[in-house]
Amino acid sequence: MVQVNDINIKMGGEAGQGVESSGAGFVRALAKGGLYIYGLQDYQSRIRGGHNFYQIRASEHPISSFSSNLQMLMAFDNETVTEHAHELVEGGAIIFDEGLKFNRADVDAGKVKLIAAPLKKIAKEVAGDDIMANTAALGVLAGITGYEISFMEDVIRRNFKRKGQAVVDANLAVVQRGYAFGADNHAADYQWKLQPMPNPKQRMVLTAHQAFCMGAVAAGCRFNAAYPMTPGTTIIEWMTAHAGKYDILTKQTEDELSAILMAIGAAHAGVRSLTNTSGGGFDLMTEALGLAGMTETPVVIVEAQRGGPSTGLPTKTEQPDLEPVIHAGHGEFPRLVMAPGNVLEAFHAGYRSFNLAEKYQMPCIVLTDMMLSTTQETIEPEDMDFSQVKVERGEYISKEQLDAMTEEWTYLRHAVTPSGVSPRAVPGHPKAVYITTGDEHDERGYITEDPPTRVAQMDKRMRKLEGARQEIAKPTLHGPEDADLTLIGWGSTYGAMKMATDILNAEGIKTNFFHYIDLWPFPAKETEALFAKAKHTITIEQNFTGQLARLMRVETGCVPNGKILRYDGHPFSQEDVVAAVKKEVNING
Amino acid sequence: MVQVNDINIKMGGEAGQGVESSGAGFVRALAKGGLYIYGLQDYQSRIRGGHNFYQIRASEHPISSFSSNLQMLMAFDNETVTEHAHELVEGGAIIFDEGLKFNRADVDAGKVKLIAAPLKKIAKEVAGDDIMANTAALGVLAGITGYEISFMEDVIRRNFKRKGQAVVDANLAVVQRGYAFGADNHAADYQWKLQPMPNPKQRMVLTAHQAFCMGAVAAGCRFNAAYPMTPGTTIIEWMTAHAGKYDILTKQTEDELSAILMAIGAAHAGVRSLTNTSGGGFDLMTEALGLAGMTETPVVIVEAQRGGPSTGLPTKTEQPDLEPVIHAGHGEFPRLVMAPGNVLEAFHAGYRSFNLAEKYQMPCIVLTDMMLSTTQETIEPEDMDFSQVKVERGEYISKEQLDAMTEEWTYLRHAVTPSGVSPRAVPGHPKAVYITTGDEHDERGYITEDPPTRVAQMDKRMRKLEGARQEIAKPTLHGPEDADLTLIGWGSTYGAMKMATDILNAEGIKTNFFHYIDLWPFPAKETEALFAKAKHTITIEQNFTGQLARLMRVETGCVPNGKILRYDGHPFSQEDVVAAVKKEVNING
Amino acid sequence: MADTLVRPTTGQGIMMVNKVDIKMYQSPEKSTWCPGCGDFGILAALKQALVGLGLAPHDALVVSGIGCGSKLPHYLRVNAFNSIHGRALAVATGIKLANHNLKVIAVTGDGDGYGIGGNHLIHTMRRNPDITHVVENNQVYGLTKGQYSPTSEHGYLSSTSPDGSIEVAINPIALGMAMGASFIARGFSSDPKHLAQMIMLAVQHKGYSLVDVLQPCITYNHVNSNEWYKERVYKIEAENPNYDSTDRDAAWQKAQEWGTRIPLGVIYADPSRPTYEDQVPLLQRGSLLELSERAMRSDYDYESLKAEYM
Amino acid sequence: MADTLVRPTTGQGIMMVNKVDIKMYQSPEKSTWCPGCGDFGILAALKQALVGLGLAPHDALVVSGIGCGSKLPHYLRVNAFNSIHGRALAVATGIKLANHNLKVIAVTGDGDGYGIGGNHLIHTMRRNPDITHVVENNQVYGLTKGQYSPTSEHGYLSSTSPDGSIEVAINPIALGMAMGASFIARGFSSDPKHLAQMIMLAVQHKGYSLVDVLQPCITYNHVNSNEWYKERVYKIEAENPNYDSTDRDAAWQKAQEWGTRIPLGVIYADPSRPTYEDQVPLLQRGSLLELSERAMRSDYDYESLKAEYM
Ligand SMILES: Cc1ncc(C[n+]2csc(CCOP(=O)(O)OP(=O)(O)O)c2C)c(N)n1
Ligand SMILES: Cc1ncc(C[n+]2csc(CCOP(=O)(O)OP(=O)(O)O)c2C)c(N)n1
Ligand code: SF4
Ligand code: SF4
Ligand SMILES: [Mg+2]
Ligand SMILES: [Mg+2]
Repeated sequence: MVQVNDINIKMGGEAGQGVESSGAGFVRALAKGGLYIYGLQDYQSRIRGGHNFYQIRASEHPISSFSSNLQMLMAFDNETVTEHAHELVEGGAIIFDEGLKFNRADVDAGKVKLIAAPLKKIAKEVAGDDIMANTAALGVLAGITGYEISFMEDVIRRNFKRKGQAVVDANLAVVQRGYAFGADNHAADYQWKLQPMPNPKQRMVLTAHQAFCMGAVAAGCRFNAAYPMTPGTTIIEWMTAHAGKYDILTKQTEDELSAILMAIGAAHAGVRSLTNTSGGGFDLMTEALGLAGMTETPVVIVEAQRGGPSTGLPTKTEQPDLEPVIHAGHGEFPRLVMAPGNVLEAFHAGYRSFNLAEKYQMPCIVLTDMMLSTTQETIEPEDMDFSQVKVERGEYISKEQLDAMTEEWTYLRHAVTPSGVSPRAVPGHPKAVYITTGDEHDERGYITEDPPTRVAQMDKRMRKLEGARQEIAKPTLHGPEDADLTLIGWGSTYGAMKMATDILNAEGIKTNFFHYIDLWPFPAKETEALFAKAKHTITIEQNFTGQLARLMRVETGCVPNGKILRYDGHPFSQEDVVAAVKKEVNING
Repeated sequence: MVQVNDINIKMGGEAGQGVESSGAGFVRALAKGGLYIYGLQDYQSRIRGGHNFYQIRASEHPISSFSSNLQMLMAFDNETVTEHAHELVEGGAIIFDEGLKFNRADVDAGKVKLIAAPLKKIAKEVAGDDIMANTAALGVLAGITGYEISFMEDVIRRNFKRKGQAVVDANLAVVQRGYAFGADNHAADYQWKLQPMPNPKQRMVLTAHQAFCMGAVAAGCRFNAAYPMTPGTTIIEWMTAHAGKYDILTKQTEDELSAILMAIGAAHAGVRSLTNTSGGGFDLMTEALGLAGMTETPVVIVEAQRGGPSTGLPTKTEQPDLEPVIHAGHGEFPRLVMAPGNVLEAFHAGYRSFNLAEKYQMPCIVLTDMMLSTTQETIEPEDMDFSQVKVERGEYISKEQLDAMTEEWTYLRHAVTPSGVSPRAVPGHPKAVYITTGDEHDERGYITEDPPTRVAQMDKRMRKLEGARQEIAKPTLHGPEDADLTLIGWGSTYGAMKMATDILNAEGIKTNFFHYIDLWPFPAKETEALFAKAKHTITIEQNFTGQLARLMRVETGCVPNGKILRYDGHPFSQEDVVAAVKKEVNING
Repeated sequence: MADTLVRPTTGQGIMMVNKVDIKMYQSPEKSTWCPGCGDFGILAALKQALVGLGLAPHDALVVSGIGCGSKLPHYLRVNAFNSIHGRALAVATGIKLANHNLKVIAVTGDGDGYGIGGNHLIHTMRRNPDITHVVENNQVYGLTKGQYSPTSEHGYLSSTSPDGSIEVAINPIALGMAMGASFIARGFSSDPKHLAQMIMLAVQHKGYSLVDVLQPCITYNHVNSNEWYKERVYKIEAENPNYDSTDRDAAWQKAQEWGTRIPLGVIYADPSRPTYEDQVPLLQRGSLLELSERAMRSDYDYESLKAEYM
Repeated sequence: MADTLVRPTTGQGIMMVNKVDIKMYQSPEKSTWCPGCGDFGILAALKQALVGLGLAPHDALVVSGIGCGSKLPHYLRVNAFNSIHGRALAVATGIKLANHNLKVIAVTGDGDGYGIGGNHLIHTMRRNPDITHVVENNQVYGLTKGQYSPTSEHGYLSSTSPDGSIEVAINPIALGMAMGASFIARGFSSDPKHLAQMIMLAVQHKGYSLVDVLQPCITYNHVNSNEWYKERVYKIEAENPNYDSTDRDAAWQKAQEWGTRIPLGVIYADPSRPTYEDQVPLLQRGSLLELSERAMRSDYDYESLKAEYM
């Protein structure tokens, strides 16, 4: 009962032991072979030590979630065994260095194979240095699963190239020895196999943050100011790494206040501008968010959520900032909030956020989280279609239009219009010399306290939301229209909920899944339409208070029949969702 | 048809012309005579010039709102006439210096009396300096309304005492001449009269901010850190003025971040601590608010609202920060939000906020606004009963209890308890050496990422809200239980809504008024009970989005039949409420 | 002022230098300042300086915070962004990075710039973007009605310091020296001609330039009045024509002077330090605005990005 | 270290001085730092200093921010408040004002203390509360994985400065001089004995005391390594026994030294400057905590307040 190309592998160890690079290397080798990959990372808020893991799922079919059931555990330390051995299914195996002394009681030896491999020994013998034990381990893994070694070799050549041929060769030798060890001694009695697809299609494996950045630069974003904060930092790091190629200016600032204010300044001057942060840093941006709202400055803020409140769980995933970002900032001003749920949605959010922010001249907050910052997914390259990315600037007055203007003094930056959007010119042109301010102002931008003017400006600003509401991404529905059970979620739970929906349907529980991408202005009509049809609704969120459910209620009155909430810092696997749903509706699976 | 002791007087002029001191002086004279007073102030965000006014209402009966209908306008400048002459009722009068040249077309001369008084001339003749023209004006006012001059004289003696007898005497002479002018020339044909009550009862006239401070010091608040921001500044100014007498330490900080963090530090060390600000400053406190939530530090934050967003309308009133303060701060943590609506509620909030914050070890936000910062109301001194103020510290471990402890090392700052409240000791005692942190922590306060510990701490913190929910101030109902119309409001609209309710009932429209004081945790049960009985509900708020209505909906599903919203920076008068309600329910009054 | 100081800038301007005159800077708005406020002198000096530099209103962009002084940009016609309290320098930096053709001038109060805005101040100083920072230093919080400010002197009486402030006042000149500000000058609002010269020098200086301006607040600061300043100020240049503003040690000594004698003039200038923008290779090819506009016309190759993930 | 440095404090402590030994400071927690991190030396020195000063764990209170270094208070048993990134000094000031019997020590990283926390830093310096501020200055953002920090040198390579940082590094010593810090010292984590002495002197100093500590980050900062520091540091005292740390000019000169030679020791000290607390008459009568507890027993006359409004 050999099973081909359907496996979950977890690699665990201390920070600094190379878990991440090993995982990434194996992922690449599998992707090269045309397999679909899902790569989950977990690490602690420390630089060395502690417990980290990288979990790889590989399949011939598209996958969007990890599984709670492991077929293979690669243990670089004891803790990995203690923590994760119980996740192995019957017949699963643990690969570990023969020198590792873990508590055998942690393992159900009847159920699980123990593969003590001479990893350090191979590395030492072949390359004279046990630092390459990880390479040996990857070799063993390939050997046991029968995955063609040439794919591993290619990855090694690529990854170690800049370290010189000697390093490449040493690693190649080590991986081969590992492979031989695995293939010779353990392949026969291990039932999960990996093999490249014929004429393997080359697909992209990347994180949602990476995809977001690609959408953003394609939309013309050229300024990114930020203060480092996990898990938001991967944005500015990407932008910085690509600054040379795409003429991007990135600026690490003294704090988050400065980060958003520089972005506002640059946006005011006409450059599409981005800042990124996490909850704590976003808190510090709150006052400036209102300034962007009041001055009608388009600016995009990526708020990558993590476990809160306060410093909370800095490297763990959670979705606790939906209501906070919708209501952040005193006073009332319009904003956009979107929460892409996977790599492709993030790519689209990358350009959509800039287009909507500029068309409606308001800040756009993109809510992501730890999962979207670090989890790798496979997409079809053709789905990331740059030719479809359009730059939409709305009521933007170009230099040419300004040149053509005959009158001076007529430009009204905050003109009251039916749509609420006022034609926008950037400073620097003699025909559009103007002031704007966070104080209430008249159409010209001068401070006023005049009640009718105030009301007109307030109405105008808030009116923009109605236009925006027409343009936001509508929630998507996955699964049969006439389901008995409707799961409702937002953001990064997308993948697990989608696969759980498929599992439930496969088990005969007719289920569909309603997924929100854009959350503010809230798609009320679509929500009402869903509730008009849905039989039993369950919201699933990674927070304590059920913030999406609250938002649905306040915006539409719709109340789900059940809520599943998780706030321990860990993501839902597809099985977690299935189990929680069954428990919620009293189905014993 | 003389009307005694029922008058609305507006004094208007430029900033720096003494509008405020004149108004305050007259208020005091009337209060000394046993009259009830309501004093409304309005000023612009500038130090000199512009247009300011002070509106005084006086009555023999308790009053809690100003009226849109004036009987007297005292104009220190033209703009006062232009802006406010139309507010005068038939038979009303304008007092102005004979030298003032305003546009006569602004005044309906058939309806309104013009009293050109030689104010500067009197001041010059009597005191050799026209700076005392305001004193002359008050004299004229007293003369025309027939109010006993001795009350004005007492006020002058008291107010000018520290400037020396010569100044007192000069002002007395001026006020007398003004009085004579008014009494001799204009008293006869002016129908509104003021007269002291027999054996006048001495009542207090004060603002809600002042009353709040009194409650706070009585509760033991001894630390107040703040950064100046209108209209919150009056809090720290009061505390500073009373620091000597009550051993209070106040600290003006470098910014609002520092203000709340110093307050958190001081509270952690065991001192009841307060900070005050307005919306923009509150935004800057957001991150620290979460720190208070996570470390379970009791701290009280007065957020005095003003017109938003951003710098907005710095000196105008609004209620736009209810949802922002309820959701401020990333992540999920418990907090209290209360919004006293008048002087007495503010007094109670003064000590209740500290008691609840300390019992439940969470931050408490007190939402006030421009109105509550500056408007003066009359209260019965016996209603401000300091003997009833109890200090409730909840699970606070005293030094004596710590001394009595036998074991060291056992103190668990964040112990998981059924109520969620963990006994709290302040640092400095050998039996309770502990750490706390904004990172997720275990019961001892050490950082943890362990999922069950995380969940236990999260549950424990959030559980505290259930206890708090039992103790918050419940909404009050004014008017008949079985009304046809129910008005619903919160905070400083209290006075106008209450008086409007009485007017509507007097007009035969059976109305009652449901007023929220504490808003978070939300009094859901009471709201549901109200809606179970109410026939037609209308929420009235000073904001754009109807935030109370939103809050009611998300917390209970109850939706009002109508909403009245105002966001031009100006408060509702009782007549404004009446008119808006009639319009809303299509009654033509 | 010396003619050599005055040279027309390039910028995006299409106006000719000889067309710039002070009337172009006339705002339609009336000022809300107290009559006699020192801010009037600063406004006059700023206009004078802009005209003196041959800049048209669209060549410059004035960013301010919140406070009496920060209302200044409403009272001259110029590109302006009246931001929030304490944050002008951060906004100004963003604008400068986005379009370094604009002459960016930040105008803040002392509370604004030295108090709540302190973190942006110190980090902007060490970054050295080509921004001129004019601080209306009235040693008090004006707009919020007279509380002591970070430059109020020890003992200053106010509603929040009724027994006298017990903080040591900030010395912005010394702070600038310590943080590597590349140009530091002091002016006085009652000498707008000298002040205009300081602002011109500051704008011409390439890098962060601080112009600390002594500004009487006639309503609230009854200590540091016009007379108080007049009795104390002197011009460095006049007293010592050989004063070398590039000499760090001399400048540090000069920075300590306060109290009986207060120096006016350029206290420190390091013309050799490169600006932040000069060190960004990208910006040598044009303004970010131009690059961004090019990007919006989409003549970059994005498709090749995909290969990174395959 | 000299015996005169060591004197027991009063505080609320009930322990006898001779009972204080280093074991009392043993935390039940294991450190999460990288093996070899300079923070270990700082932790050791701090414990040593506290013991040397005869302080029991409940006499002191350590406030930290967020970062690798800010985890320090978890690794010794002491009263501690591990606050948020950049804000330790504000929390510390609140604690000190509330209970000045506690020896309050703030421990922050360089990003924490000099970067995001810059505004609290400069204003705390000029206020001079009796707080000791130990900065774990590894010239890098450690916990967020190696971005350049405000003390990273010009040209420093990191994920956010792949072409080298183009900012001028903060000079915390000079900044302290300019802002009126009353005690400024520098230590080195690889010389914990000297560092302990610096911390003891800092804690004994009445007023804000800065101890900038050179701290190798062995994981991310490969420029300013242990060796790099070792090659450069020297002890002021050893080189010049007559160095007068009360001489402002000498200190300013010393503050400029960096690069080839880096001075360790007390660079500046002004023992004459009163602390903030000393200038609050109220606090001369006891701690605010005591007054507040008295207030909660309510033996103040509040009724008389009413008369103010009648
Ligand atoms: C975040 C924030 N805090 C506080 C305020 C209130 N505020 C407005 S102006 C000002 C200070 C004004 O002093 P300064 O900056 O010296 O300017 P000046 O009015 O003296 O010119 C303050 C505290 C604000 N607008 N925003
Ligand atoms: C408001 C906020 N912004 C950003 C972060 C993320 N963050 C955590 S530690 C740190 C910097 C660490 O550098 P440093 O202060 O020098 O300490 P080190 O780790 O080097 O000891 C940052 C940016 C945060 N926790 N809070
Ligand atoms: S209060 Fe002072 S600073 Fe403000 S406008 Fe008046 S004089 Fe000028
Ligand atoms: S990353 Fe650097 S500072 Fe942080 S623990 Fe490791 S060595 Fe120390
Ligand atoms: Mg000022
Ligand atoms: Mg560091």
